[in-house]
Formats: sequence, C-alpha cells, structure tokens
Amino acid sequence: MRILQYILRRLFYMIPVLFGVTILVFVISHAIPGDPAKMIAGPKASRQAIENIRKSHGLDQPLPIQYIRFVTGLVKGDLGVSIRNHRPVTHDLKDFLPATLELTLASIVICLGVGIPLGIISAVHRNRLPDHFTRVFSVFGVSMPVFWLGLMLLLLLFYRNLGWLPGSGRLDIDFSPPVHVTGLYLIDSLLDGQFDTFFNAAAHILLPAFCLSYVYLAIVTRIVRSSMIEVLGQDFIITARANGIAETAIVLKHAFKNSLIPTVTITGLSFGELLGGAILTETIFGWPGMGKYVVDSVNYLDFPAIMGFTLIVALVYVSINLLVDVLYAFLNPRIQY
Amino acid sequence: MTPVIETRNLVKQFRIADGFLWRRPKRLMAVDHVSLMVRRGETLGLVGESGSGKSTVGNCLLRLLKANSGRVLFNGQDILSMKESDFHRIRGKLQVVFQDPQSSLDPRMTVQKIVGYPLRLQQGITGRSLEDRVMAVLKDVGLQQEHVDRYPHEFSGGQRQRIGIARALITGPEFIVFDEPTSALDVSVQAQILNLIGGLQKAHGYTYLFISHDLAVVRHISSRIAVMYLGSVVEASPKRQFFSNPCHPYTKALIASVPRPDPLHRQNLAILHGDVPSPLHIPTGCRFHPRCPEVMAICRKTPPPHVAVGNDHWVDCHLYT
Amino acid sequence: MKPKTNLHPKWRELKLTGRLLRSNPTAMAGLIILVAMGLMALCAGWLAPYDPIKLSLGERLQPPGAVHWFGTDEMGRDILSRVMFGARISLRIGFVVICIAGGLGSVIGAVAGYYGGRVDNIIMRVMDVILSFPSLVLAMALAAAMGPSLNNAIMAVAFVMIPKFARLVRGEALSVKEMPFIAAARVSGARNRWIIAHHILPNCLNSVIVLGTLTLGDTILIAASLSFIGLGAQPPTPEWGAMISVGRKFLLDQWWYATFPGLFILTTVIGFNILGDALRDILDPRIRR
Amino acid sequence: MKRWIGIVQMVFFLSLIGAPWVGAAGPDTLVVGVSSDIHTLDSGVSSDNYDWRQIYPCYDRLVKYKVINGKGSTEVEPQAAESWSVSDDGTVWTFKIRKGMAFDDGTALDATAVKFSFERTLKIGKGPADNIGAIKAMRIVDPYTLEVTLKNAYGPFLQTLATDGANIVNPNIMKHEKGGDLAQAWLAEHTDGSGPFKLVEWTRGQRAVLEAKSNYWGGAPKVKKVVVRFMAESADRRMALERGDIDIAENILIDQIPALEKNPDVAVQRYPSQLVEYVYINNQKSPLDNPKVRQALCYAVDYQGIIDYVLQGNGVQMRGPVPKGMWGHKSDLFQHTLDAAKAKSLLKEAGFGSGLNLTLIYSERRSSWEQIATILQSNFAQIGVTLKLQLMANPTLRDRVDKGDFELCLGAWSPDFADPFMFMNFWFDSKLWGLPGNRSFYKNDEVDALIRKAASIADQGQRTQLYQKAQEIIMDDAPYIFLYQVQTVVPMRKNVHGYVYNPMLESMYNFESISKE
Repeated sequence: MRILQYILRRLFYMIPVLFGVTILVFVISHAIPGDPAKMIAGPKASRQAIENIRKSHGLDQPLPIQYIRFVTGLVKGDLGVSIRNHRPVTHDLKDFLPATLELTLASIVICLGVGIPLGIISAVHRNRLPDHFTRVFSVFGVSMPVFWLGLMLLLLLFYRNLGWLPGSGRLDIDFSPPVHVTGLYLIDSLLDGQFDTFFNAAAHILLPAFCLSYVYLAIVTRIVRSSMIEVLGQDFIITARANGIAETAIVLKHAFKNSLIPTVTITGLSFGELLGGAILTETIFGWPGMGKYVVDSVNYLDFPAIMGFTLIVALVYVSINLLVDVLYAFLNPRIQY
Repeated sequence: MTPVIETRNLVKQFRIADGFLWRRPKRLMAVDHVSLMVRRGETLGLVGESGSGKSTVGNCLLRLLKANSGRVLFNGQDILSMKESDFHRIRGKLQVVFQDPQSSLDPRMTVQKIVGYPLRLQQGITGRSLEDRVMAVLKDVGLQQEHVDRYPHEFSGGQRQRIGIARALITGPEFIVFDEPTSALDVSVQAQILNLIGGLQKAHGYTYLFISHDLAVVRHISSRIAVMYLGSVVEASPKRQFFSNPCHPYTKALIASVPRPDPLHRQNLAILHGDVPSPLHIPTGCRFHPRCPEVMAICRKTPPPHVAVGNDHWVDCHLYT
Repeated sequence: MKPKTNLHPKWRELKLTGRLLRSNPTAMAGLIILVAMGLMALCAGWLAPYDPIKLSLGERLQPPGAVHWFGTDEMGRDILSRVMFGARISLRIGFVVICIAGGLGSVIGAVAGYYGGRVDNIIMRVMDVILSFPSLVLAMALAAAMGPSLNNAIMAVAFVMIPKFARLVRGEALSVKEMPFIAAARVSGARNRWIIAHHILPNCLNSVIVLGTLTLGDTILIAASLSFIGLGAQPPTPEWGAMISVGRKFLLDQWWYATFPGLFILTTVIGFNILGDALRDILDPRIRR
Repeated sequence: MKRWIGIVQMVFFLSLIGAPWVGAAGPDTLVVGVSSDIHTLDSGVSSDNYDWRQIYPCYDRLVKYKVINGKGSTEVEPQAAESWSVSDDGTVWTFKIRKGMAFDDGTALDATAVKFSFERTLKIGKGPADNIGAIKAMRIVDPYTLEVTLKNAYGPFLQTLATDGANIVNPNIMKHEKGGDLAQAWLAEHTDGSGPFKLVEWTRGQRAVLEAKSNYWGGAPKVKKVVVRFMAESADRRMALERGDIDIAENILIDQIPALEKNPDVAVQRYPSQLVEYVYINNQKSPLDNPKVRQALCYAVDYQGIIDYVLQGNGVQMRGPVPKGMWGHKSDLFQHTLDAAKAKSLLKEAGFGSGLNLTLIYSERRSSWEQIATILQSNFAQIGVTLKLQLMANPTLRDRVDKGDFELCLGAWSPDFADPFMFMNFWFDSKLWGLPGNRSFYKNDEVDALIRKAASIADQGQRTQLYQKAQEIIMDDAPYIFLYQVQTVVPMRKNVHGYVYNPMLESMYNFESISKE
C-alpha cells in the first residue's frame, strides 16, 4: 500500500517534468533559425509551393497557438503529423522506437551479464592479475569515444576483416521482419517460433550492443567490484567464513546480493544515457532506430517529430527511474517511503 | 532577579512526511507549550532523555529553528517576531556551544577564522584588531597563540570544544546555550571543560542554559534544574530541592537511575516500565502515564496541571493537586 | 598533532595533497599524462613540425612515415601538427565546460539543498527535465539553435552537464546543512547567502573536484561527438572530434587519419579518469586524517 | 592459470567454427545499398530524388527518356502516350493514350486516369506541382485521347512529363481519401501504378522491397525482386558491396573509389552527370554588388585543384551555367580560370587593393563542401581576401539564402528535366530571387528578357540562340562562381548487367532492365 502510494505520487510528479520537457523542446527547436517548409519543398520549389506546405502543417500559425495545438493533441494521444514523412509521428514511433529499445536493452543485458561477473572476479582476486586486467579493461571503456570504438574495432575487424559477424541493419536480406508484436525482433521472432530469424537478429545486434554497452559495462564492473570489496570485509562475511561456509557460496549468496543495489541504481541512471548514446552507435552501425530519426528531424526542423520523440524518450527515462526506485525498495526492505 | 531569557508556551512541530492526495502530512510534536526562564547570572540545567526535545528548545531560543507558536523574550523583547535585520543586531548577545566539537567547527577554516567569525560578520571587525581579540579570547579558554593558524582536525576533542567556547564568548554574550557540550568528550576532559565553563561564568557573570541528559553533569554546574519528558517540562526547581525533594515520578526515576558509588543503595532504584512512547503518538492525558509507577485514573484522560510545590519549585502532576 | 611549521595553513594542506598524490602511482600516471597533454597544447606552436592549417594538396593522405609521423589528411596537412593544436581546443572545451557547469551546477545544487522545500522541488524538477533528455540530442538542438560554433558548442555541453553537478552538490548540501557548524555560523550572524557561499560550497568542493575531473573526460567525448556530427569547432581549426569525424570517411583505406586523434582522446580521457579516481581517495577526509 | 588457458583455447576454437558470415542474396533479387530512407511515396508530394528512386519504377508516365546504345539520353519517346501533336502556337497538346495498360486492380489506364493524376498533383500544390505547373486545363476528347491546354507556350513542357511529378496514378486511390486529403495519407505509404514494379514491403529505416510484375505490358522485368537497403554510412555500403551483401552501392565517397576499383568483383562505372556545384555570390550586398569584385573572386579559384583533389578527377570544370551534355551548352563560352594576378588587379580597380573580408556559409549537405570551403579559403587568401567559413544547419542555411542574408554560399543543383530552362530560367530570372532559384539575387533586364522569351517558344534552335546570348552577358557579370560538373560514380558487383544511367534520373534506376548472373 505504501509503495503504491509512492508510485502514484511519483507518477503525479512526472507530469510537470514531462510538461517542462515539451516546453523546452518546443522553445529550443523553434529557436533553430529556419523553416521546415523550405526544407521539404525541394530545392527548386516556388514560393507558392512552400506556402502551401506551411499551411497544410499549420506552420503559418503563431507559435503559442502551435504549442497549444500540440499539447491538446498530446492529451488525446496524438503527436501530430511528421512534416518530413507526411505521416503521424506515432506511426514513426512504432517503427523506430522498438529498434532503439532493443539495442538499449541488449546492451544493458551485456552490461550486467559481463560487468557483474567481471566485477566479482575482480573483487575476489583483488590486486591480482584478473583484477588488474579488469581494471584496465574498464578504464578503457569509460575513456573510449564510442564512435571510434565502433568504427575501428568492431566494424573493421569483425565484419570486414574477419567476417565473423554481419554488418549493418537488424536482419540479413533473406529474412523478413517477424510479425510486429513488441517490435523487438529478438522477442517477436521467438514468439513466432522463427529460430533462424532469432539467431540472425542476435548476430546483428551483437556488435552495436557491445559498442554501446562498453562505457557502462566499465561502470558496472567498477561498482560491483568496489561494493563487493566493501561487503567482503564486513563482519558477517568473516563470521560465515569462520563457520566454514564455502567461499563460492559466500561470494554468490551474501556478497553479491548486497552489491545489487548500487548496480540497479547505476543501471537506471545509465538507461537515459544509453538512449542518448544510441544516436552515435546507430549512425555507425546503420541501426534503424530513433537516433538517426531524431538527427534527421533536427536537420529538417521536423517539429512534431522532434517533440514526439524527445517526449517519449523523456517518458521512458522517467519511468525507468521510477522502476529503479521501486526495485530499490524491493531489494532493500529497510528503505521506507 | 529579572529573567534574561524566557519562553512562553513555546511550540515546535516538525513535518516528517509530505501529504499527498488522501494522506495527511505527518507531524511530530517536538516541543509542546514549554515555558521556561533563565535569570541573570544563573545556570539552568535542562535534563531529559534523548528525543525529549531539550535541544529543540535550545535551538528555538537561538532562532536556529523557527518555533510554530509561543514567545521567546530576551530582556523583555520578543525575538521570535523580530525582523531578521533587527535580530541580527542582538545576535552576539545570544550564543551557543554545541555537543560535537568536531562537527561544529567548519573543517575548512582555521581557528583564527572560526573564532573571529562572529565579530567579523556582526561588527565587521577585521585585520589586526580582530586578531588581537581572537588571541585574547583564546587565552581565556586556555589555548595558545600558535594554535590560531591550525585547522580543527589538528586538535584533540577537548581543545576543539575550547575553540567552540571561544567562538561563543568573543562577542561578549549575555546568554549562552550549552547543548550537551561535554557528552562527546572523555570523562577526564569533561571535568576540565566543565570547570572552564564554570570559571568563565564566575569571572564574567554569564547566564547559561545547560542542556544535558547526564544528571551528574547538570548537578555539577547548575543552579536550577528543569526536566523535560516528551516535549514538555514536567518539573523545575532549584538544584538543592531538585535532589532533596523530587516531586514528579519521572524526576524520581531519573534520580534513582543515576549510578551511585554506594552499592547498598541499589534496592532504592525505581524501574520505569516500557519504552519511551513515540513523539508521533503522544499519550492522552499525562504523557508519562503509561510508564508512571503511581498512575491514577485521571492521568489517562486529563493533562496534569501546573502546580507550585515549593519556593520556585513547579511540577506538572496530578499527584499534587 | 602534526609538527608545527611556519607555512601558511592552506599551503600545508596542499603539501599534504601533493604528498598523498606522489605516493599513489596511478594518480601520478594520470597527472603525467595530463601535464604532457597540457604542455603539448601550450607549446604546440614550437613543437608542431608543420603549419596545422596550411594546405598542401599534393601531399594528400600520405601514410605515417619519416616525414609525417602521423601521416597527412585529405588536405595534405600534417596530422601530428593538427593533433597537437587540436589539444588546445579539446582541452579548452573540457576546462571551460567544467568551470561553467561545475560552477553553475554547484550553486544551483547548493541553493536547492540548502533551502529545501519548494525551492528544492522546483529546481530539481527543472534539472530532471534537462536530465531526461538524451544529452547529445539536447546539445545538438542547442548548438543548432545558437548556430554551430565552438563557443556555442561549449555552452550547449555545459548546459547539459549542469544537472550532474547540481545533483551531487544538492546531496552534499543536504548533509552539510545539518552539520552543527552551519548552525554555529548562523549563531555567529551569517546570513543564508553567506552560508551557502562560505560553508556549503567550500565543503562540497572536494566532491565537485572529483566529479569535475571524471566529467572532464566525458565532456571531451561529448564535445567530440558534437564535432562528429558537425556542430563543434569550425574548420579549418583542428579539433580531435572533428578530425575523427572527417577521418572516418577515410577509415577503411587511410586508417591513420581517425586513429591518431582517437588515441589522443582516449589517452587524455584515461588520464582524467585515473586522476579523478585517485583524487577521490586522496581528498577523502577520512583518509587524510 | 589453467582456467585462463582453457578460455583462450575455447575462443580460438569458436573462431574456427564461426565461418565467415554470408548474407548475399540470390540471382533473382537485386540489392541496392542507398544512403537515405524514403520519406513519402506520394509522387504528388515528394520533391526528393531518394523517394523517386522507389516511386518511379512503380508508375508509368506519358513519355520516357530514350535509351540509345545502352546509354541514357535526354530525348523523350512515347510510353503511356502512343503519340502526340501540338498546336502551332504551342499551347494545346493532344495525347493519344496507349491501349491495354492497366493498374493492378484491373482499372484501365486511360485519359481519365492521366487527367486525375495531373489534377491531383496540381491541387496538392506542393513541389511536384511546379514541374507541371504550365498546365491550364485538360479535356478528355475520348477515353484514350487527352487534350492539354497550357497557360502559355512552354518550351520544356514535354520534358516535364517524364518527371516523377507526372506519374499516372490509379484514380481508385480516392477510396482511401480521408478528410479531403486526396488520399495523401494512404499514398504516402503505398504505391498504385501501372509500372513494372510494386512496393510490397517498406520497413522504415531498413529496407524497401519492390516486387516485379510478370505481366507488365512492357515485358516482365529480369529480376523478381529489388531490395533497397537504407545504409547511412558510405563505409558501410562499401564494405557490404565488397562482401557481396549488396549489388549496387549508391553515393560512395569519392575517396573510397580507388580502393573499390582494385576489388576484382566490383565494377566502377563513371557517367557524366548534370549535377553541378557552384558558389552563390550575393549580388545585392556590398562589396559584392561590384562586378569587378565578383570577377576577381572567379579568377582566384583553383578550379583544377578542386577537381583533382576533392573530386579525385571525377568531374569537369563548368563552362558557363549550362552543363555539358545539355543542349544550349556553349563549348566556346568564356569561362574564368585561375589567374591570381588578374584577380588582384581587378580587386585593386574596385578599390580593395588592401584586402577584403568575406564570409562563406555552407552546410554539411554534401560531404565535399567542407574541403571546397577550405580550399576556397586558401585560394582567396592568395589575393588578399580573408574568407571566414561558417558551417551551419541546413534549415538555417536555406533560410538565410532565401532572405539574402549571406555573402557567399556553397550550393549544388541538378535538373529535373532535360532543358536548359532548369538552369537559365531558374538561376537568373530576377523574379525568382532566393530559394526558388536565383540565389545570387542577380538582376539584369536584358538577361531577364532573353530567358523569358526562350522559355515561351518551342523551337529548340531559336531557344539555343537566346540562351547562348544570355550566357555571354552572364559570364561578364559573374553572378556565381561556377565550379564543376560532377561525374556520377556507380560501383556495382561485376555480375550486375543492364544498368543505364540517365543524368535526368539522378538516384533512380532502370530496375526493369537490370539482370544478375
């Protein structure tokens, strides 16, 4: 009941934040000098054609009215029509957001799946070879420009020179996208029972997901390592050891559980940055997500698209953080709301 | 003698949880209609268990906390309703020494800066004359000249508390609150500090409010003692009467719980039943009734009256009506 | 107690920091990297073998060799010289951004944490708004709105970084303001603004320095990303991110073009990161005492 | 330590199993790697060659460009129109529509369908309407005869009918109309034409799949399926081409071409295009309103250097505004070449012997611009002109060009139809200042009169004379710096045959005649 109230209260606080987000995007995107009608009318368009486009998208209205129209549409679940793609922004969302979410989720899986074991190994073998190795690995991670890593190591090495992994895109040419349920190919293909599509999609997502996750992988490794070291030095662990409980059991059962909380926190915080970092990764790996869509929207001043997408990303970010806080309470019963 | 400082029906509540939708905000009654006074040149000891609200009273007196209602009169002037700029002018007259000498000194400031601070901020004194005044007051509290350029972490606990006292003294205050000034110190150092505090009072005629949970310390330094229980003062009397004729059952229990050197007196120890109730749910009637060994039916319903049981001796208890 | 010295107390603290720093090999490694980068940037005018801007189209895209250690770019310019001059821009971006974002963010965070209540709520909601944007998109839109230029890119990145500092300092301020020395300062006659400036902020300084060091690396990366999408330094000014951006077009055949600036970004950011990590320990008062 | 050795061994073992990734498509499927996704499939709305790439093969038009000896030409020949005639004053055109053509749902392609399509485009009034904007009225003479009346005689009219804006759309799309949008919402995501292909899949950001119609009236296409893959990065497309994942790669950066040519599986074809790049000089802004200053700038540019290094030789210097390969081009026209001494003396005459500060704006729309801007900066420095470069977002750039708020600006232009009208009338008519075409804000009454007259008559010989006379005046006024005419470079797998390049159909493919071994 308490937690429910807490969630409700947090949901309530989301409203002003999202409202602020719409205002901020609206102001910033309209502050970019230029006219979307001039962008999409084509290079040789007559003034009449530009004027017609401006009218048909309501761009001839004063800005406050445009904003009010956006917000009233928003309340009805309508994000407007993309100026550049001539179709509802919600349709574009349905097409591009899942790809980004899939990439982001996959990189979180990699982050945790690789980062936690590395952190544990590092903590258990503190100041010995595996630890040094892990620490070097993670310093490189947080310091590497994402786009550079993607270009140099991954595409050049694994795709072009070694040919172990497929290149850009989400699927090979022989595969059709699975039936749209969640939009995440890895899940949709399994739901559909198409295992070869699943493996193909998995092979495609590997490089970009690793590239995207590397920075956060390093952070997760560090966090797990330091909190493990702290926990391993505490009295109850020493007692457990003295009582002859096997070392592996101590590490996994006691120490690991205690290091979960900071890991969850950092994962939640990283989610927003992963979504943002996806822009560069998507560009490099030709990943058909919203990163490129947003960049193009900004380049074309496609206001409804910019507004729609930032709003959705903000919503995802805020919701994930709420989720993290709830998980927090779940993992740590001492915390009260 | 006229009181230097006096509180009338002082109330302080804390909001501990925000209200939202159907949930009302939670409030904690920390100080519940407290009336006290301290006369010029005397030391009033304020005792009570931790959480009884005694430090809150001290903080309200200094306007460190904003009281919800009631009045605080300093030399007859209500300082709670005063404008900030007016109060700023008399700030130097009211000073405080905190419990933890380590955390009450900004770790990033040297002794010179810490001690000279009130003068600099209130009277704009700087430079040579400020240094001289700092030197003088450091000498008063038993610190040396070469200490002025050091940081707090370079000192021992007792020395730090001397710095804290020096800071309180430099403006020449009329009234000083000591908020458990010795509880963080070793016993041997405690005595030194208590003697310093007492000596300073004798030399300069300061007025003290001495807050402590330790009856032994209070007994050592106070001329009058007040007892607080769950945000309210239950008994106040001159020191001699306080120990010779404690009236409130809580006071009796407190005195009885002080360990005595003589093992033969142990059987007199009164034992309080139960835990201190949460200040969120203050019992009806007399707030002490759930633990009181002499509880009566009326105690559960009616708040006790304020009764004079002797010269300058007040108690809030149904037993004396 | 420490032996008495005649040095000014501030210097004694600095000396202590220096001693702790010297006894920490990783910190020294980071410091040496950064000092080397800084010197390279400062002395680029003397060190660089060629003019970083002058075109010599005949020597276009030469591989690394005795004449051009890092090869040349598509305009025949010496990449080594451009990397050296590029350090000036990249480091400047880093420092300026951290100064702006760290300064503003700290003040905002301190005000929010110190006053609490409604002020805190409003400020932190605004910070949430900024945080809930993908930072690159926000910086991109800002840079596009203000017109792409180095200064605008700096402002945009700084804007995006403010909430990081604000959050940190707010958290610290919440605990610092409960410390008795804040009450003591008030009793001494300090007003709110004075307390924020003289007590809250200085006591958050260590954390801000650590975060600043760690974020400086991030900042260089974000600024490089902005240049990577064409919104940073304007050509022909050499900047590492912009160099990689152009260089990636040549990556498959002229690997050296994007590689060297990439390595320099990597090295610099590593320098900041390990120094930051070490500073976290060194400045920790629990360890100092 | 043993454990680590084990892990290393395992990785090594896995790398042996993991056979090189094979993703190539079979011979019935043609895969094209392109840089940009489709925005809309509605030919009444789109002004974008990248959209036309998919739209064009799905529709028929009244006329099409001829293919002569396997090469695309700028002449038109009958397609949906079997034949046509024109009145003497050039304003009334009568088209005989070919019988036996049909849309997918069986609806016959007839005069009504043509009339419907043109009217729809004109009514929508966006970019494509400008192309066929000469049409005043249409009359259905009989089900297979259409009479089109023009507002006034318009030289390039027939050429405009070969553009994507003149696609013939199935009138039945109107059943998808919503809120009077002329079915724009539906047609943005679907195709409904009588062309050799139809769009069967469009996964946004990933690919579009065109399926060949075996019953196409002009004969079944040679491949069964065309997959257009959207791959934003040039390096990505190049790697995919080298690995055989795609068959044709579009827009490969010029610097990656030499390495591609070394690949034995890849054939690199070069075609002279009519895409030109040039510098807008704002003729209305001091000191650029002085023709001597403009001429000086034209003399200061190292044209050959730009072509040799930026284009790697894949281009030729322009000679006047009309590109080579377009009729009306004058091969002996005066054209500025690099002559720094002359440039300096011209500047001196204009009173700027001591130097001049100018700003060049450009965007990242074309990857070559940054290099060109840098070279121009260095060229201008030789004659004492300090050039400030200002990169800006494309919308901002277009806005400033439209308002005339610039000094120098880099631009590119390609014709929509094969007529010098696309250059002469757009670039120099003082009625079209700003974005509509005259980006140098040039005004010369004599030129205005010449080009307007040339547009209103049908006779090519006469028109050539008028345009060439105008060009001579223009070269003296130096309103733009004409840089070069690009060679389009199309790399494809060696087993792809039958590709025909047409300079009017930039980024569009003759998918129906391409085959794969």
